[in-house]
Amino acid sequence: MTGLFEAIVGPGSLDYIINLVIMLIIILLKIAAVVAVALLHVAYATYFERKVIGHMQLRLGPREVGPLGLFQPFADGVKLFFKEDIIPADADKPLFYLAPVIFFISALTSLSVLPFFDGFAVANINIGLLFLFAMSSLGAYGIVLSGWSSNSKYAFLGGLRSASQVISYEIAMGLSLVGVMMMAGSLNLSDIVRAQQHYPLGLFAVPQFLGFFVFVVAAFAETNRLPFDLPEAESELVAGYFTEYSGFRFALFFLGEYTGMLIMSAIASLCFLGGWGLPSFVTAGLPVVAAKVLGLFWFLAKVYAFMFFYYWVRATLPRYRYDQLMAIGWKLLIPLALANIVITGLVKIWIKGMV
Amino acid sequence: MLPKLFFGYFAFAIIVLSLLVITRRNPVHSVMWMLLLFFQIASMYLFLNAEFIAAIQVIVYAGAILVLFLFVVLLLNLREELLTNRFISAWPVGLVFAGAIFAGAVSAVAAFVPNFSGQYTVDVINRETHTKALGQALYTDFLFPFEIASLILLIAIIGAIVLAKKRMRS
Amino acid sequence: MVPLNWYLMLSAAVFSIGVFGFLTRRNIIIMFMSVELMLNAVNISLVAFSHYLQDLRGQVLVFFIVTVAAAEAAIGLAIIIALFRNKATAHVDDMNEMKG
Amino acid sequence: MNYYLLIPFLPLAAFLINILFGKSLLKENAHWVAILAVAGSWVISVATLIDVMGGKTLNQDLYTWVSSGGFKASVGFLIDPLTAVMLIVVTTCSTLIHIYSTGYMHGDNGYYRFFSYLSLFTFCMLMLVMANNFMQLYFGWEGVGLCSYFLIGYYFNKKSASDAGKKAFIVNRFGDFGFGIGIFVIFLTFGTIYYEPVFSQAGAFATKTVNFLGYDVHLMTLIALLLFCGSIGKSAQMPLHVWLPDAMEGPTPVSALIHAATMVTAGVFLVARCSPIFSLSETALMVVALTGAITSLFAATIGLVQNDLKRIIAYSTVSQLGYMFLACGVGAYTAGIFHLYTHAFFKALLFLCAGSVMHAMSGELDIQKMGGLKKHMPITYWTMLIASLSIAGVPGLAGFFSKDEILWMAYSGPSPVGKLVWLSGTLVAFLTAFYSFRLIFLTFHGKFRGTHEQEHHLHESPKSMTIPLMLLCVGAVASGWVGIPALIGENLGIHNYIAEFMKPVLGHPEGHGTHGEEMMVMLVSVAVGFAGIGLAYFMYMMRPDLPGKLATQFSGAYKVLFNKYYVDELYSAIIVRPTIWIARNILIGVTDARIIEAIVNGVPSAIGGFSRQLRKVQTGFLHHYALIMAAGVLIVMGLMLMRSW
Repeated sequence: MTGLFEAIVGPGSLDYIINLVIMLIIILLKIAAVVAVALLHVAYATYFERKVIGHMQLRLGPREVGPLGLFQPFADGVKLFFKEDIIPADADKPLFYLAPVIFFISALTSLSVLPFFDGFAVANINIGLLFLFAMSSLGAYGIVLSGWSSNSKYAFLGGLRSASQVISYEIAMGLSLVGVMMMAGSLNLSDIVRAQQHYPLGLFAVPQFLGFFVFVVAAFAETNRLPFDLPEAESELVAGYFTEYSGFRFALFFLGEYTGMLIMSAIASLCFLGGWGLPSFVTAGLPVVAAKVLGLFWFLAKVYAFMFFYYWVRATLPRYRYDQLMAIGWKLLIPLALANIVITGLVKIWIKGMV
Repeated sequence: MLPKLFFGYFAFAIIVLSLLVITRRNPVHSVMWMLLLFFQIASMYLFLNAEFIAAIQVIVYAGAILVLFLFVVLLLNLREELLTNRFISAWPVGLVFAGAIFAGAVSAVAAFVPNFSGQYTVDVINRETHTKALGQALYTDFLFPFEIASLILLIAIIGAIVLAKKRMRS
Repeated sequence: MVPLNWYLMLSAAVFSIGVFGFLTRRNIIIMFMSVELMLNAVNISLVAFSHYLQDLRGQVLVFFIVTVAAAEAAIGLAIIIALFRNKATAHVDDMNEMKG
Repeated sequence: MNYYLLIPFLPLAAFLINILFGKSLLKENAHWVAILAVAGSWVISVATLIDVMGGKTLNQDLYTWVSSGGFKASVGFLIDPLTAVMLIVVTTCSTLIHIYSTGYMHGDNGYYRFFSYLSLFTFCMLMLVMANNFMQLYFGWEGVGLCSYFLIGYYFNKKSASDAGKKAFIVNRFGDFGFGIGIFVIFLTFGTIYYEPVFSQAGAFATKTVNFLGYDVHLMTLIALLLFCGSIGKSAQMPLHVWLPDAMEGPTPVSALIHAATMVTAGVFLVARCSPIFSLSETALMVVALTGAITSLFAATIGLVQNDLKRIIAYSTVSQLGYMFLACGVGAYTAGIFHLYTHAFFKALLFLCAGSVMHAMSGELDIQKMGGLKKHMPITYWTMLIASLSIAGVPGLAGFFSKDEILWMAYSGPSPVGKLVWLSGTLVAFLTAFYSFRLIFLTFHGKFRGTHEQEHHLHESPKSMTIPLMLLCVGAVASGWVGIPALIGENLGIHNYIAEFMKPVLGHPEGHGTHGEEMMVMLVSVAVGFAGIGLAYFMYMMRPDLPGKLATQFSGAYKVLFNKYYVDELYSAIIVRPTIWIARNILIGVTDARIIEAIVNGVPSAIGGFSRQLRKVQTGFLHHYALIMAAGVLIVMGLMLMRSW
C-alpha cells in the first residue's frame, strides 16, 4: 500500500500526506462546527424574529411547540422537509435545482472567513473582506437563476428586481467598507478587529459614522429585508423569485436569507462595532481561554443586537417603491460612501502630516 | 508531484469548462459553466500566489461581468435559440484557424525559457501581503495607466447608458 | 514545481478555444463570452509570468485587462440590447446591414 | 517713438468702430469717430515731422507677419523725411476732406459706410507710406486699391458707378501684376524684401544682368521697370490711365482724396522710395521720364475739350501725375515729391470746389450748362480761382515753385531726354493754364446757361464745406514756399528747405545750367502760363463763339481729343472683346464643358465605380471579419516565429 502510494506521490512524502490529511480533517471539523452552530443560530433567529415582531405588535408569537414555543423552528423544519417538492412544468430543471443551492452555499461560504473570537476563523485569509464581497455577489446568481428557471413571470420579475438591487447595493456596501479598510490598513477581518482597539470606544462606527450609515442601509437592501424587500413584495409579486419553490428548496432560500442577515450582522459587528475586541482592563486579569470565550459572547451580543435592529426596522418602516430604492442606492448611498472615502483619506494624510 | 497533480486538475477542468462554455446550446447554461470556469481560474490564481487577482476574478468577472451577461441572456428570446443551429455552417474553417493559432502559440511557448527575475518573490509578497504590494505598484509606477483605466470605465458607463436606454419620444 | 510553460500551454489552449468559439458560434452573446475566454487566457499567462518572473507588472496588466473587459462587456451588451430591440435576434448571421 | 503707431491705427480703429457699430448705433454721428481719428493722426504726423526735422529716423519691426524659410515679412515702420512729408500730405488732405464730407454727404443712406471706407482708406494709405518692406507696401497698395474700388462704386446701384469701380480694379491688376513680379525679383536678387538692406546692396548689383525670356536684361532695369508697372497702374499713366476719369463716378470727396491727393500719388511715392534702384538704371529712368512726359501731354490735350467738370480735373490730375514722373525720370525725385505735395493741396481744392459747384447745381457736371456762378458762390469761386492760378504756375503760388523746379531740373539735369521733356513740360504748362481757366471762365463767368430751376437753386455751400476749401486754399498758396528755388531765394536768404530736407533720402542732382538759363526756363514757364490764361480769356470771355468755330474747323482733331484719342475704344477692341470672345467660346464651350466638367464628373464616377467593386469586400457578416482578424493574427505569428527560427 505504502509502496504504491509512494510510487504515485513520490518517495518520503507519506508523512507529509498524513499531516495533510490530519489538517484536512481539522478543517472539516471546524467547518462542520461553524455550519452547525450557524444553522442553529439561523433557526433560532427565525424564532427570535417571530417573538420580537409579535411583541412589538402586542402579540405573543409562537408558544405552542415546546416550552415558550422553543421547538418551533424544528417543527417548521420538519414541515418543510416533508412537504411535496413541486417543480413547474416548463422549468429549466438543472438550474431550478441549482439556484437555491447557489444561494445557500454563497451565504454559508461567507461564514468561513468570519473570526468568531480571537484567533478563530475557518480560513483566516488576507483578503477576508474581498472574499465576503465575492460571495455576496454570487448570491445574485441564485436569485436570478431561480427567478428565470421557474418559468414564471412573478418569479422572473422578482429575480431581476432582486438581482439589480443586490448588485446596486453591493457597490455602496463595498465602498462603505473601503473607509474601514483604509483605517485598518488591511483586508483581514481579524486585523480589522484588532485595529479598532486603538480607536475611541473600540469602534470604527464613531469615526466612520458615514460609512456605517451607508453600510447599514446597504445591508438591509442586500438581504432583501424591509424596508427594501421589493423582490419578495407579496402584494406585487406573490413571493418574488422563490414563488415556485416549495418544500426543502424553499427552506434553502429561507435559510440562505437568514444566514445572509447573520453574516451582515457579523460584518457590522466586526468592521464597525469592534467585534470580539474587549477593553484591555477587562481582559487583563482573565486567563486566555476565558478572555476568548468572553470575546465570543461579546461578539454574539453585538450580532444579536444588530439582528434585533433588523426586526425592529421591519416592524417599524413601510416598504419603499422600487425607483425610490434605486435612487437611494445610486444617488445617495454611493455618493455618500465616496465622500466618506475622500474624507477618510484626507484625514489620514492630515494626521500623517501632523505626526 | 502534488502541485503537478493540482495543476493537472485545474488544466483539465479549465479546458473542459471552456469547451462546455462555447458548445452549449442554451446560453444560460454557457453562462453557468463559465461561472464555474471563473472559479477554477480564481483558484488557480491562488496557487500562483495572486490572491488579490483571484478575488478580483470572482468579484469583477463572476460577480459583475457575468451577471451582466446573464441579465442580457435572460432578456433575449431563448425558445428559438434552442431550436436552431449552434454553429455557423463554415465551422470547420474556424476550427482550422483556432487549431493553427494553438499550434503557433504552442510552438512559440515551447521555445520559451524564462531568464528574468524581479524583486517580488513569494516571500516578499507573503510578507507585504499581495494586496498591498499590488496596490503599491499600481499607485506609483502605474498611476497614470490606472487613471486612464478609470476614465475608460467612466466612458463605458456613459456609453452603455446612452446605448441601452430607450429612445425618448421627442 | 510546475514549469511555467505548462501554464502558457494551458493559456494557449483556452485562447484557441475562445478563438474557435468566436469564429463559429452564431449567438452573439456566446461570441462575446468567447472573447472573455480569450481575455482570461491572456490573464492566466500574465499571472503565471508574474509569479515565475517575480515581477508584479504582469498582475498590474491583468488588473487593466479586467478593467477593459468590464468596459467592453458594458458597452458590448448595451449594443446587443439595442440590436435585439431592433432586430429581435441574437444571431450574427441575421445581421448584415453593414454590408457594402 | 511708440506713438507713431497711432498714426495708422487710429483710422483703423475708426474703421472698425464705424463698420461694426455705424449702422446700429452711430448713424448720423459716424463722422465724429472718423474725423477725430484722422485728426489725431494728423496731429501725430505733425509731431513726427518735427521729430524727423530734428534728425530722428525710425526703422522698426512691430511684429513678424510671415516667416517662411528664408522669407520674412513683418509689419514694420520706416520713418524718414520722405515718409514724414507723405504723412503730412495724406493726413492733412484726409482730415480736411473728412470735414468737407460731413457737409457733402449729409443725409446719404450709407453715411457710416462712407466714413468707414474713408477711414480704412486712410489706414491703408498710411500703412503704404510708412512701410519698411515691400510686403507691407504691397499690402497698403492693394488696400488702397480695394478702398478705391469700394468708393468709386459707392453708389453701387448706379451701373456706371459699379462699372467704373470694376474698371479701376481690373486696370490696376495689370500694373500690380508687374509690381508683384518686381517684388519677387527683388526677393530673388537680394534675399530680403526690407528696404534698408535692398537699397544698401543695390549698388553691388548695378551691372548685373539676368537672362529674361532669352534676352540679357540689366537686372536693375528689370526690377525698376516691373515696379514702375505698378506705378503706371496706380498713378494712371499711359497706357493704363483709362480708369481714372471713370473713377469720377465716386463721390466728389473721394475723387479729391483718392484720385487727386493721395492714392494716385502712391506710384510717384513708389518711384521716389525706390530711387536707389531707379537711379542705377538709365534706361528705366528714361522710360519713366518719357512715360510721364507723354502722359502729361496726352492728358492735357484731352482736357482741353472736355465738358464734364470733374473729368477735366481728372485729366488734369493724370497730366500732373505725368509731370511728377517726368521729374522722377530726370532724377529729380525731390522735385517730383515736391510737386506731389503742392499738387495735393491745389488739386484737392479744385475737386472740392467742383464738388461744391455740383452741390449747388444739383449734381450737374456739364460746364456748358453753367456760367455766372461767381456771384452765387463767391467763396467757391475765389478758392477755385486761386487753385487754378496755382496749377497754372502763376509766380508766388505753390504750383509755380514745384513746376518750375521740375522744368529746371529737366532742362539742366543729366538726363539724355531732359531737353525733350522740358519742351513737352513747358507745352503742358501752357495747356494746363488754358484748360484750367477755360473751366473757370465757363463755370463762373458769363451768363448762366442751365435751366431756370437750377438757377433758382444756386447757393453757396455750407460752412463744413467752405472751411476746408479755405484751409486748402492756404495750402495751395503757401505750400510751395518751402521750396523756393535758389535763383530767387539766394538773394532773400531763403533756402530750398524741402530739397535739403529730402536730400538724405532722395539726393539732389546738381543742375549744370547757369543762372541765366534758369532765369530763362522760369520766365518761359511763367510766360506760357500767362499765355494759356490769356488765350482762355480771349476764347471764352471775349470771343465765346470762337471755340465752336474752331471745333467745326478742326473737327477731326476735335473729335479725336473729345473721344480721348479713342483709347477706351481701342482697348475694347483689342482686349475686352477678344477676352469676352475667348470666355464665351473657348472657356465656356471647351474648357468648362469638355475639360472641367469631365474632370468634375469623371473623378467621382471613377471613385464610385471603384468603390462599388471595393465594397463587396464588406459583407457585413461578423464572422468574415473575425476570420480575417484571425488570419492576420496567424500571419503576424508566423512572421514572428520565422524570425526566431
